[in-house]
Amino acid sequence: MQGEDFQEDAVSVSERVAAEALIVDVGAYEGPLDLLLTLSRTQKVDLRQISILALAEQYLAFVEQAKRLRLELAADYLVMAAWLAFLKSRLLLPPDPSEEGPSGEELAAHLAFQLERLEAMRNSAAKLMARDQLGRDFFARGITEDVQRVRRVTYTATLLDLMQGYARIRTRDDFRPFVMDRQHVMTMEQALERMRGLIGFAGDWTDFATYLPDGWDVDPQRRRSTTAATFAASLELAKEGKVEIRQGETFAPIQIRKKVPGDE
Amino acid sequence: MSKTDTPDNESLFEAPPMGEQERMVEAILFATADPVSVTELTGRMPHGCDPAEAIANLRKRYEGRGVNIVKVGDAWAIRTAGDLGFLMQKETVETRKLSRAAIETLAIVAYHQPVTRAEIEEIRGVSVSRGTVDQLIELEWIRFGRRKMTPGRPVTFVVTQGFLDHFGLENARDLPGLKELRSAGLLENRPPPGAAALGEAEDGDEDENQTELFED
Amino acid sequence: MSKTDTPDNESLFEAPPMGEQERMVEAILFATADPVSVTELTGRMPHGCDPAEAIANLRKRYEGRGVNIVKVGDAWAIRTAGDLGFLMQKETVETRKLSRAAIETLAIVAYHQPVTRAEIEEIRGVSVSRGTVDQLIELEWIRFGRRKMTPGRPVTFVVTQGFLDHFGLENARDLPGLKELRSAGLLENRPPPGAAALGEAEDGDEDENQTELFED
Repeated sequence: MQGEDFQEDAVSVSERVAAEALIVDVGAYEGPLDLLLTLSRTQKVDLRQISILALAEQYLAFVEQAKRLRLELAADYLVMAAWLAFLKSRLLLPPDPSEEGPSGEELAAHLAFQLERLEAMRNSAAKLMARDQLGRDFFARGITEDVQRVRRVTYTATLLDLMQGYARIRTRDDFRPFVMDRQHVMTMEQALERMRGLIGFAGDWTDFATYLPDGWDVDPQRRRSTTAATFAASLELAKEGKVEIRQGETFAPIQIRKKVPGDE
Repeated sequence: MSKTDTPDNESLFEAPPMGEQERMVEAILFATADPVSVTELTGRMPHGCDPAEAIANLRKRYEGRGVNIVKVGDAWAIRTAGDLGFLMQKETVETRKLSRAAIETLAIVAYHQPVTRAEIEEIRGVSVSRGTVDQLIELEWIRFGRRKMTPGRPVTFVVTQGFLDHFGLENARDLPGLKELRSAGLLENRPPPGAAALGEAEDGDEDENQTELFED
Repeated sequence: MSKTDTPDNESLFEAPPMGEQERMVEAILFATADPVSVTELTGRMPHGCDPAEAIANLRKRYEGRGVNIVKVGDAWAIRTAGDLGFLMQKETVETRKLSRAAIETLAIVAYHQPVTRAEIEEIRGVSVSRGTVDQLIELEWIRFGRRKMTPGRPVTFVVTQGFLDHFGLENARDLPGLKELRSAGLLENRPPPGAAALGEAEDGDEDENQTELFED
């Protein structure tokens, strides 16, 4: 860029192309500071030695050109232009001791600092993005055992559950009555055997309930089972002609006694 | 791999040293979201590598460590050592026990796969609700297998690799007690009287699928 | 672990031997994708364990392997070795491409944290769009820090553990070129000429926060 000599007839074709590229790309700049940083690169010097005055002139020329091409410039570009015009005048004119506020040099130094800082951040961002990145260059655990499931309700089952479930189905029909209920069930055969042993001593009428085995009268299930079995056994013995059974009235105690042969 | 007895077959590039191959397998097994088969490892690693050997070495290296290299179906994965499962409890937030119906259905599929819904119902003695099957499919513990070559061509269910994974099984044959149950005669899938032909067809089909499912 | 030289200080239950503690740390780190803090390890391991020592041992053990133990802020994680990324192309998830504005904003937050929106705007010379900040927060790379003790008490932004993890940084001090930038004065919040009073207040607060953020 050539500062203020931005006359169309005075610039070469290539310079004009470059200038137009700059103008056309105006939308690509992220604000005046970004544009200033781009312009400053054309000075091809370390940002710390940059001529802020030259930069201000480049910027003002850019804005002029944009106006001539009737490009819409955002307000902040124009604000920056006004500020740079002010800065330029401060830098060009000898300092006025009576004037308040920061000197042109101070303002220029701050602008240079801002440009340098922005460029430093750009470089740092590039370095950051050039680092190995998780999920691109290095990787986390692919099979996590928990974290991904944490939010959801998960259903679990252990191998034991599975085994027990399966055993439950497969043994339900065959084994369960024996395995599960045997200890709470008295069969008629058992009762009969017991009664045969006891009946010999029962000469007189005795309450049926006294024939129930000890320990079977507490648990209702066992009591029911043993009552039914003993009663059935009594009937069987009566059928065999070994005992007699009587009951005074409905729900009265059932009594049993040994049948004496010939005592009809 | 790069022995000189077959110089004509040599790859243009030599395979990396075995130590390097182990590193590669280690990284792949670590980072991949699913268990990885040897075939897949071969495909991802440089030409000439021998992932099977690398796995064998790596498996030894992780023996007795906090995580182990385990075989899941025909693939490989890194898994927490079984005795350290208690350390993971804090992170499983809301887990619920599977319903009894689901466990029984799952067990039947595991032991009898491939198995049709009708067979499951026959074994359980009650009908299988759609929700139960859906839940097991959603959990990715069972999936649809091939259709049976029986009238109606019913779909079958088989257990998934995820199932094997969850229950720490290399394959469904490892189901503990399976042999014991079988020797006790508890695994006879007796067809209902008069359905002998169906039963035979099942057996034939089952073998076929088993091969497919259980190959190493 | 079970020595008898400090009988009075002994816990009711003895801590497991160090080898066992290493296994536990190994299992916990392997089980999750996110870094796990020493505090969390202590909480999950049996009483009396010393996760820090176990980690140090484990870190050595995994040196040069396909996966490594890495430090992320005050937490630890296992990550695949950087040189093996080429094996993992299948695993890479296409991440949303960040805009230049987002990348620069991220860098500014990282290098200048804690930093206010106004400061970001001053550095970039343009206003920061809401979408940019939202995107970075959504990625869990930046989060709100403490409010500044300056007029208006503006909120600040700081980078997260997820940011450190993503870029493989042990802590924010390891940011590339951080020292050079600082010694060149480019991380100073230099106020524009004529606005000194405000600047001083900010500086004082910034130091306070920096200490907190950058300590080891």
